[in-house]
Amino acid sequence: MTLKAYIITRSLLALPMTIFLLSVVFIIVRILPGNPIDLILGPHATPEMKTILAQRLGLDIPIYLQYLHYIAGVFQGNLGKSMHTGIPISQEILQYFPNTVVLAVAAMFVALAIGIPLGVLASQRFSKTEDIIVRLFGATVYVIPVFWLGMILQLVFGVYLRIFPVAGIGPLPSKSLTGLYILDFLLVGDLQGFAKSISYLVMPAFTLGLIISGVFMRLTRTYMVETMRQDYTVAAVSRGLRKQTIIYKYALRNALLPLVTMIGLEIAGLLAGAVLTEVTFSWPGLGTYLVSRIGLRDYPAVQGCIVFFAVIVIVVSFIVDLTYAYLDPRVRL
Amino acid sequence: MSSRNNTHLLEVSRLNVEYLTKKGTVKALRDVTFKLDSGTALGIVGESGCGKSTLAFSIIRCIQPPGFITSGSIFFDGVDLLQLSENKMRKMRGKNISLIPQDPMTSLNPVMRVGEHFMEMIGNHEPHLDKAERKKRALDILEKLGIPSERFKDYPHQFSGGMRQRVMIGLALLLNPKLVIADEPTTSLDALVEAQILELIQKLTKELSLTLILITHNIGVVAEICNRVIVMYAGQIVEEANTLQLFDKPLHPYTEALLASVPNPIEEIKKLNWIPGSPPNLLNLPKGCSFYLRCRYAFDKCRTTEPELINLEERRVRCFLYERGE
Amino acid sequence: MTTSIRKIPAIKRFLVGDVAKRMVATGIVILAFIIGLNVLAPYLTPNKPTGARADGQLFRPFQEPSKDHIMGTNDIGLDIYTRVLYGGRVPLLVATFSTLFALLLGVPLGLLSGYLGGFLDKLISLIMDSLFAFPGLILAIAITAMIGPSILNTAAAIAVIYVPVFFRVVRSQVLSIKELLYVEAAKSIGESTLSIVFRYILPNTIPGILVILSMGFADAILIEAGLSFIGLSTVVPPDASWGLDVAIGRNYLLSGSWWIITFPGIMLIFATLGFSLISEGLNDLMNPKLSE
Amino acid sequence: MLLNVINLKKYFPVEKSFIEKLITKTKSFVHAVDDISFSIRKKEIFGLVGESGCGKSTTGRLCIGLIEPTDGKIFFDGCEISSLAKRELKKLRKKIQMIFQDPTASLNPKMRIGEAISRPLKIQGNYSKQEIKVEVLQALDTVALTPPENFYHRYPYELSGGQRQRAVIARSLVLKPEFVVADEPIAMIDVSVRAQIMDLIENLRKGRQMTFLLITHDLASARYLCDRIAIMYAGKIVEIGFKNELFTNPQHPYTKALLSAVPVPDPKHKIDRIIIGGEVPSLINPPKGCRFNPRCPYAETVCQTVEPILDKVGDEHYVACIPKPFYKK
Repeated sequence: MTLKAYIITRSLLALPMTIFLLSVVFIIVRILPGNPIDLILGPHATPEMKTILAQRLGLDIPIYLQYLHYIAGVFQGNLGKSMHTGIPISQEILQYFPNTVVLAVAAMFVALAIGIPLGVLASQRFSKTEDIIVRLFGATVYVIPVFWLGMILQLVFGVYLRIFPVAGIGPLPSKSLTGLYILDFLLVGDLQGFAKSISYLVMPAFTLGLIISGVFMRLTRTYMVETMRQDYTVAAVSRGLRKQTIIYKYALRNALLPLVTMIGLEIAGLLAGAVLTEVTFSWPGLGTYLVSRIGLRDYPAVQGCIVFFAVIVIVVSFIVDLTYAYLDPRVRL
Repeated sequence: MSSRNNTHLLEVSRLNVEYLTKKGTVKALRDVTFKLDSGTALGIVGESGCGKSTLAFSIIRCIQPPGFITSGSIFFDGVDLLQLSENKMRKMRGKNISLIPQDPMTSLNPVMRVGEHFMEMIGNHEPHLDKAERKKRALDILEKLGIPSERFKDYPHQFSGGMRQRVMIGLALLLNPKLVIADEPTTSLDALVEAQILELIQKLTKELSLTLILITHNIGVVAEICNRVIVMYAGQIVEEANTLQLFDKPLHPYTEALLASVPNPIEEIKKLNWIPGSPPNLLNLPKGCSFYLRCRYAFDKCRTTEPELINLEERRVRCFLYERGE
Repeated sequence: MTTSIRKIPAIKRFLVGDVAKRMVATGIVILAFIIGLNVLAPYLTPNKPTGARADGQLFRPFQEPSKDHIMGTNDIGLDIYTRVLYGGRVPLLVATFSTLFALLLGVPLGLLSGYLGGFLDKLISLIMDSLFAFPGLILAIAITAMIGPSILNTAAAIAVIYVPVFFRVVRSQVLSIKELLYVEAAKSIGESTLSIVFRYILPNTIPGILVILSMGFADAILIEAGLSFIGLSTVVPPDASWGLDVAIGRNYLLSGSWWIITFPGIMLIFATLGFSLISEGLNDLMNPKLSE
Repeated sequence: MLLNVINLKKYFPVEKSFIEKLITKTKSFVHAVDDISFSIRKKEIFGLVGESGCGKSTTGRLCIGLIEPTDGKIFFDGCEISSLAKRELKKLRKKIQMIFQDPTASLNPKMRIGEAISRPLKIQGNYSKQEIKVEVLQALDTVALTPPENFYHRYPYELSGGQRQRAVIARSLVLKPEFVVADEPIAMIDVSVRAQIMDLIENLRKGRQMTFLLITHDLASARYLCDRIAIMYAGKIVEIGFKNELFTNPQHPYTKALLSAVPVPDPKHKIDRIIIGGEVPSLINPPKGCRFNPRCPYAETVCQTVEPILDKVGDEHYVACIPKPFYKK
């Protein structure tokens, strides 16, 4: 298959995926037992109040029409208005989302920086003490609840040692240029502000990154152990190539191919972890937004948020698949 | 650094290799001892699991854990390979001793162009050569192997099996090594392509006057290419002889039975022999001769005592039948 | 002088290659310990998790760990040691139900889809892949937020995340087993489709299912705790649950009451570690490439 | 004739992605078996020889009704296999069985040997538990897995390669079939026990009057075991004949090359080898005319356009080659 055909196939697949996920969200919000109107108004509401709210939420029309309106709305970028603030939800999301991106990217960086080298180390010391230690470490970080780790770090580095701020995102730049505040600091030239905001970023990014790193560690190790035993690696050893060449050009380069796919799948884990991390560190991102709106019973906002996550996941996995196709000459052709 | 003067290119003595597995220690090679002169084409034959591939990988010191060389020496050109530092040994591989692997389909790095393999190999062992010179040498060898130079930029998956094995042979011969070890080089190829590759190996062996160790389970391939043969069974050498001698009059009961069990395509065979039972479990070797249970000549002593390799004129055999004075 | 000759020490011969088995064994021991604590809780502490001492009184709140309260007391004056002992019941129940739900749905779907192939397989796979790609916790949040948390509801929400995991693993195993010669041999002797699926394919997928099952337990415990943390707790205070207790402790973090979050958190980690060690070890045992 | 294969074809559709289906309208096929005909006599061991991918295994699977032919007919004892309904096919399994190449892979690792061998009986029904056990033990005994009680409760991994293949053969014997398709039965077995399996097949033919279709790439063992041999190349039969005629007087350039390519276990024998360049063609777009023409040293222009058909050149000796260079000599 040519890369072009691959891209087209993959993008055509993304569409039914999106529609399916949107439908899942719809089912969850509209069809599952637990009527939002009852949840919002509580047990003592009068029928009139219910009717008015149903009208406001667009719940008074037949269910299939609700579904069509909803799908059409999403494709037009219209996620409805918040019941709490009255502001269009898409607008609110776009305000919080860049902060989640900053956290997620930083955490991914931490995860890869910890996971891949340790995975390579473990594979090179296969079955030896280092390997076992790395594996236990990987198994342990995987099972630590991310919010618990965050709180312990807050206690140690925030409350007792006072090295990093306990929570929050820190000061924001004077001007918003790209939406990503951390880039804006650099663009504005405010290095002090940049340094300060990094100090706020360190703990949440490390918390989330460490948790995610366990997966990368394990996968890197597994794939490296496999590629180190492949005939082409053994043949390379028998040709007397340097150890570094063999590890990086033969084993790691081939191990990275499946790893790229896994990185794509881990985006989901990263976003899920980001919700909890954001809440823990009071980070004004999409996760905090979602959780606060759940507390406020702002159902349109909750729904919009989840739809947005779905779209992000589909877009990211699409990009990752293309990267894979580009990296593997057997697909590239 | 231990070294000594001798006339043999390769001198393996008392080589023992073990694999640690969950079920116990597998004795893959037991006291393997042989000498190889320059210009010889030595065939090492035996069934799967007899240790022939382990021997090939031991000589280039590429035994991966859980396998370990537990004792012995391998003198190559007067130097004991087992006493070299890893870095010195690495420089021997590919330059002085090279290996043609078994399965060409999987032996090239799938994400690297074929040409890169050659350039990298020269760059690694002869870093003083500049890029143009490297390329020239690579293209020279490709030409010798009948691979068109425009395929230099292709990826391995664009090559057929036969072409890939040519590439592997090219990589093995690129730096004019003194010893080439071919580990079942044609097992995974189809008959007509196998014929091409065997022809090519024979031609190059003559042209470049190579010293060759050919590992195979195919007795026909040995008969055709090699002038000396070692027969292995259960991790040991059971017989060594010139090819003509061996096929003419096999001494070891295993060799005899093995030769009698192989059908010959050019003559009508009335009856083939087969060896009852199966090779011993290397985890739990029986006392005495390891072929004892399957041997039609076995007597009491074979059960209790392990035979040594006995030197006869020009050949060796590990069997009590040939003990002098008995 | 260097040498590449290695004498293999006797101890190494003895210890070789059972890292995977030891991981599984350690996991089982940890789990047995945790489950034991939860079952034997009434005998290990005189106090009640939700109320009180024998005389119905609460303790003084915010006590640091001491001889009387080895893990301290919480914000309303309950003994944390007692709550830790009792607090595993809810997450373990939720995990059990959710993995069972997911198993019962995911495995048959995977078998069906993988063995039959064709359009049905493409459709189910697309649905499952979409679900799989979606961040599990967020899906669980959405579902529990809508249907309200309770042991069964939360378990169902978590099961939705794990159905595609079972599905994918079983399906990919079926796809590879289906191509194996023994399945073709079974066809050649006239085995029926049902018999092939249940006699030849299913038994060979079980090791893979076990790996996912134990991983599913670990993840379910973590997700239940995560839901508790953001206010979608399966039980309401003063009922005990590790996740809930950590969530409550967050409010008193800045005042330095470290013990409120630390002990239930450690229990959470221990329980999930037990399952994840089992999963990791089993994975090694079934993948001979990765073990020596 | 026990088995008659007439103009048999099997084309496998090439798996395409959704988008490729949109872009190109034409479907492409792997022409695995392309119009072959042969017959096998009762009590005969008929060899089907060729390199990997020549369609010989597909032919074997077609002959036992494991896959359906694209075109053509297969008659077993007068009844057409491909037209049979499922129930009739099940009855036919009593008479036709198959042995596969890899004994390790053809046994379910989670099923004990006794259970595996008893499955064919259980599927057919009409056997009591007692009978089944007796039959299974007897089958184990026939293949020299003795004492049979020892092997009955073992799992496949507890057996050696040769023993596993004998267990597989026992499974194919337990219904006392008339015809067995053996697909490379010795390819994955140690050299020293190969002859044992071959002898077992020979004894079954003699003792039980069984008929075999032996699929192999190994000419030497085909010569040892078979009565008649068909040589396949790229989905076609290029030559059929009695084995001695075929080995001493090969007609097709491919047969000739194949015979000369086999290494002979005799150092005194000097081979006059015919080296054929190139590799087996893709069966998606096989060469026009004779499939061997791009590699054939004797090819003429006519070979590029006209597809040769099997032509009688001697006593039951047929060859599909237009120039017939050797025959004319």
